[in-house]
Amino acid sequence: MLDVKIHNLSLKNPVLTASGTFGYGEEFADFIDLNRLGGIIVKGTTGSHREGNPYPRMAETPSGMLNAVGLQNGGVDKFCSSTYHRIADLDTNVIVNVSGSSIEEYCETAAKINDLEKIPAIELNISCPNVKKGGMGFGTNPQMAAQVVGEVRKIYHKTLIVKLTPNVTSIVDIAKAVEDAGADSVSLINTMLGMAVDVECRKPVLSTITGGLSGPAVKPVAVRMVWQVAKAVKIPVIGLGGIASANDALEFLMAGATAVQIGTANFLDPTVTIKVIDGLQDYLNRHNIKDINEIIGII
Amino acid sequence: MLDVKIHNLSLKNPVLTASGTFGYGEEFADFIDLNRLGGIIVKGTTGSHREGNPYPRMAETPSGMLNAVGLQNGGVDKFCSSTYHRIADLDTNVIVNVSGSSIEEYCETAAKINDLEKIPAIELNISCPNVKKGGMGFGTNPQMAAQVVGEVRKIYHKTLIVKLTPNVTSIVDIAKAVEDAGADSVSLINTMLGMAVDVECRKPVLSTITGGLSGPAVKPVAVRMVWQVAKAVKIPVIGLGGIASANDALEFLMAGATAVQIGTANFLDPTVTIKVIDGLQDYLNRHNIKDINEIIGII
Amino acid sequence: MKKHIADFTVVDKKNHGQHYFILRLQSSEPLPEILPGQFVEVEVPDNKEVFLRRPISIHDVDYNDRTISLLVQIVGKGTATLSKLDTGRMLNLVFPLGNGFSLLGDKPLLVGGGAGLAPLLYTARKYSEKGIRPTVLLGGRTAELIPVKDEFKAYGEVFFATEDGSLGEKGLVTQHPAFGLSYDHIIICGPTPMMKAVARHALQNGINCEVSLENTMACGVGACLCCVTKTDHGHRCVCKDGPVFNVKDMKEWAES
Amino acid sequence: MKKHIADFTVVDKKNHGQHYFILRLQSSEPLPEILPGQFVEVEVPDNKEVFLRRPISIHDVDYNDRTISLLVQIVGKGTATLSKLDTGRMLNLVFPLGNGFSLLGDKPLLVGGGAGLAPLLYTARKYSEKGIRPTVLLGGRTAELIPVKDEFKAYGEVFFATEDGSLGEKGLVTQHPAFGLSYDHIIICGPTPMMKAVARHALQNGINCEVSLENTMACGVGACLCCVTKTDHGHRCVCKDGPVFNVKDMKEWAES
Ligand SMILES: Cc1cc2nc3c(=O)[nH]c(=O)nc-3n(C[C@H](O)[C@H](O)[C@H](O)COP(=O)(O)OP(=O)(O)OC[C@H]3O[C@@H](n4cnc5c(N)ncnc54)[C@H](O)[C@@H]3O)c2cc1C
Ligand SMILES: Cc1cc2nc3c(=O)[nH]c(=O)nc-3n(C[C@H](O)[C@H](O)[C@H](O)COP(=O)(O)OP(=O)(O)OC[C@H]3O[C@@H](n4cnc5c(N)ncnc54)[C@H](O)[C@@H]3O)c2cc1C
Ligand SMILES: Cc1cc2nc3c(=O)[nH]c(=O)nc-3n(C[C@H](O)[C@H](O)[C@H](O)COP(=O)(O)O)c2cc1C
Ligand SMILES: Cc1cc2nc3c(=O)[nH]c(=O)nc-3n(C[C@H](O)[C@H](O)[C@H](O)COP(=O)(O)O)c2cc1C
Ligand code: FES
Ligand code: FES
Repeated sequence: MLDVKIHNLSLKNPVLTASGTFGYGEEFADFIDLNRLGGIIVKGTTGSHREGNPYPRMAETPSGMLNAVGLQNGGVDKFCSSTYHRIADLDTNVIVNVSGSSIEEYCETAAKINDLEKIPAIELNISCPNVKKGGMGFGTNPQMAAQVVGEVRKIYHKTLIVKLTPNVTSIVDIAKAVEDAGADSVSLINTMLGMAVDVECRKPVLSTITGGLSGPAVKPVAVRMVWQVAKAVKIPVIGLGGIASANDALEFLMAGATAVQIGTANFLDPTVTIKVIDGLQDYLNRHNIKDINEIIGII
Repeated sequence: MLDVKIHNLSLKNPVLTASGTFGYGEEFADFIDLNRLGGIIVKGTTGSHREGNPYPRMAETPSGMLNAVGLQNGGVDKFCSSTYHRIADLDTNVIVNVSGSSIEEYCETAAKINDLEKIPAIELNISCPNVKKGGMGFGTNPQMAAQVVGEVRKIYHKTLIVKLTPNVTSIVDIAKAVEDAGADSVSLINTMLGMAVDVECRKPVLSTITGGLSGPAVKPVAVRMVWQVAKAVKIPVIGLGGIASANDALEFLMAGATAVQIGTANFLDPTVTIKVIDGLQDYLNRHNIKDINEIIGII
Repeated sequence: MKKHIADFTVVDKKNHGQHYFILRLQSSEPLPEILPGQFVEVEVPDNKEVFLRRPISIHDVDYNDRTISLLVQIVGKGTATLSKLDTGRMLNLVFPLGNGFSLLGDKPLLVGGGAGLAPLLYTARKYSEKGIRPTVLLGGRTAELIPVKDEFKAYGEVFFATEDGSLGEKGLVTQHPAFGLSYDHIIICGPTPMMKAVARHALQNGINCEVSLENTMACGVGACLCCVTKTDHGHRCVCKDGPVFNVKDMKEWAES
Repeated sequence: MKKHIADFTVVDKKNHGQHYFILRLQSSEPLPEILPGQFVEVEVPDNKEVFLRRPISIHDVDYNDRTISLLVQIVGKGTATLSKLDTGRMLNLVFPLGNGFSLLGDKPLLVGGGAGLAPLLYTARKYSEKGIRPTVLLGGRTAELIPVKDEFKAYGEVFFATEDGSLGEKGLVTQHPAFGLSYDHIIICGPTPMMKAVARHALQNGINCEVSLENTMACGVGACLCCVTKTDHGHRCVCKDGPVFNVKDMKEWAES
């Protein structure tokens, strides 16, 4: 049995897709049956349309990549009026990643998503390293993190997941602060701030100089943070960062994550999510485990 | 011309070996001519003998590894009375990495090394994630970092390099604090705190649960931090984290590092340091650059 | 168009000069319909330094044989690894990706240079299957850097322009006499300066014109937004909205 | 002993049952002297998931042929990759590493199981070159899991113990009649429970005895201190102070 619960959210399995790496799901519909997923977390959505950062936005790194997309998206109104209707009827949890530059923007966006019947949860992204204002700023300071979560909590009445940045001295302090401020769950990690240099051109690869590191390279840091946070908070933890196989997902689950997200690995293999789901079931079968919840947090 | 200067230290080239990955140099003497190196930073040395952490101490990760050695070493007195005499006459800079659990221990050790004529510098390790007391604790708090550096500065009169941990929200704050406290140079990064799970055994791979991540996986984070710190401080920066080729070293130099260290890559290829040195010279030749200092901090 | 992921077998590999090679890849399944100008995302095996797939245009297609050909220029670690694959090896492809050329016009001109030739062969063939013989104008610094030449002759009239005069006219493609003739559609794929020069010419002369762009990619399917190009209407994904763009939406780009 | 780094050519690969294979690797240079019980650190090519080298014992050496043989058990990704290498491939080795067995005694017993057989063949040969025929006692769950058998007969007297009785005596090596005979030196390499049982027997009976340990390694040369084992005198590196340890320094380990 692969079912897990994140607050009021029932997932048919603990495998979600990570925001910004899976579009709105539609991009992968040719490769997999989206209804098999535990959930889809769509691209970061902001109060209004955003063009994002200039190209180049991507650099390949050892077992990973840097991105500097900068929250390009059509804005919440376009999501509500158009994208929502195309994906709302999927038989999986469609969750909106809510991003912004100010508390007002977070709240406005969250309020609009709150009205969408078939969106059971939002993931509040207080951790994007690729925007100048707000973004990661909120996620690196417990007081600011608590403030934005507290305000959003007042107007958002379904499952509120808060996504944390790893670029901090103590992720536990931030996690506890957002738990106290009313988060129903935390997801971690967002990307790590990194940089790559094109030594032939003698300049940074990315237009923004620094960007967000993701992929298998960050997995050990992500597992460590999930383990630390899961021990420190009572709300369920969603783990991500570098997951590319069922074994990777199991590392997070055993470290204390109730569910996981898959991001960058979708680029390498657009069917990876299904392989991970099947691999988890295989593991349970092989080890004679009835319920995946038995191994969650076993460490 | 590959010569660079770190405070009073003249290096024949910007390539040093990273503490804890190159033993005392002797372990690599069969493979390379140690005298060709810009410098050798020996294993972390503490006030007294340390047994380190229990086995297992190592986990392989994507493009990297975790270690939990925990500063196993014979202690400063053994270093002074025995190891020192075996390596002091190398025609390169032999630098001692000084570690500890208290300000007193750091100072005692530094004072003893200060008396060793042929050791021109120490690297103060306020960033080891693998010891329970002290270690990384000092390196994650600007006040504590400044305090330990200030005290060591009083009794250590040669080149004082301070090694920083990447496990912080703002590496710039720490770097500025230790600069103000009298450091002659900063080196970064030490390992990132990470974790790996053996999913078949359902337990952590390392005896200490968490350990330090190193290798190419961490390079983008290290380059970013070097770039941030080099812009913020006036003292020279020594860059490390994942360097395995001349191109990798050039990324750090262009981002602002005056010299670099090579750690984990020595395990993959014990001759890598020489290849990097030769590769840097090739790059200069290919691009018609006379002096490597011309490209340091070019970004 | 449905996208697929499948293993192909390398059935042939041929070097074209020092810098180029053509891989012929066979599928065990019948191929879906592929448009000229579409591309594949190929997984690079064995090389520990390559993390992402690499986008490569579809150079030619043989539906009977179930083969796709790729014309690849060796520019870095991934393409070098592909150049060393033995026949018999498996390669995993995500395909067909992107929009492809529109095949408009009765008198089309195809302009290409370097690896940019890659998508033009299948394009020329598709025109000729429609009964239209396109004019093909291929350029490069020297003859050596035009990896595929005679193959185009089956489908259209072919001209060459080389900067050193080693093949065809001496000079740039835009200086070639054939370039000045009248066309009702231009397709370009090549180095950016070549594409911009041709695009400006088309815009000035009101000729419908398509360019195929090559930004670095992560996902190849429009999900990550890493590969955007600035169009006159904002950022668009090269992998999904492109790689083919009509220059009438790229005026700013053409002038920059 | 000077350590080297060099490329070897895979000149032969033979499967021994499902789980084991022997690679014969040839150097272009004359081999340095290699002690029985020493090991190599082999770079695993092609596999993107393998980062570090893998330590493998030297199974046999042919100085005339300049070849080293490795007996490898497929247990994970690195060993699986090695098992698929074609002959003709290059493999990079750091070698010879570690201390090796001492070859003491006039009446030695060599005990091995599984991949632990690997270093014993060259050890037996070295004894026989000294004019001593060691007793060799090989154990495993079934005959299939004893990958090398007859090869030992050239150098000494060979006995087998299998838990299912499919070869030699039924039972553990310590239950084999030959185990109880009198020896003045015991060498063991195999699964930890086997090594500890033999070590305890040797300690109890005052027989000089060496074990070869297998901890995970990063550097292989004593630099990183990742591979330590707890000895009665504190942590020692398996790669440099070992892999061979005298059980008189490992009493705590043997009892644990
Ligand atoms: C839609 C599309 C179609 C393409 N079709 C072809 C083709 O048919 N034949 C062909 O030879 N090449 C084609 N390319 C370019 C090809 O993708 C790159 O040359 C290849 O990815 C380089 O990989 P590498 O590992 O060899 O180079 P790297 O070692 O990664 O880098 C070497 C150089 O190539 C550049 N580069 C790296 N990745 C890309 C990328 N994804 N796109 C563009 N430049 C890159 C880098 O900036 C660097 O300067 C196409 C690109 C796109 C986007
Ligand atoms: C001195 C020494 C000599 C050895 N000699 C031989 C030999 O002659 N033949 C042989 O088949 N094996 C030998 N081994 C064991 C061999 O090194 C491991 O089986 C191999 O490294 C596993 O690599 P892998 O990638 O296949 O496994 P992985 O996929 O990395 O892991 C699979 C399993 O193997 C274990 N493992 C991984 N690395 C090591 C390691 N370095 N040492 C021990 N266990 C490990 C893991 O904990 C895991 O349980 C020796 C080990 C040492 C230390
Ligand atoms: C191209 C790209 C775009 C991303 N966009 C977003 C985003 O809009 N919102 C967000 O919260 N995280 C975003 N992320 C972060 C991922 O959701 C995820 O936290 C991170 O990539 C680590 O997981 P991974 O290693 O599995 O990719 C993005 C990541 C990538 C690679
Ligand atoms: C096995 C091992 C032991 C280490 N021991 C020390 C140490 O004693 N003192 C120290 O300052 N850093 C130590 N480090 C950290 C390295 O010096 C270096 O900062 C880190 O590994 C990043 O560089 P790399 O990616 O090139 O290895 C150790 C690293 C490894 C892998
Ligand atoms: S490469 Fe991901 S959107 Fe184009
Ligand atoms: S493996 Fe590095 S000291 Fe043994």
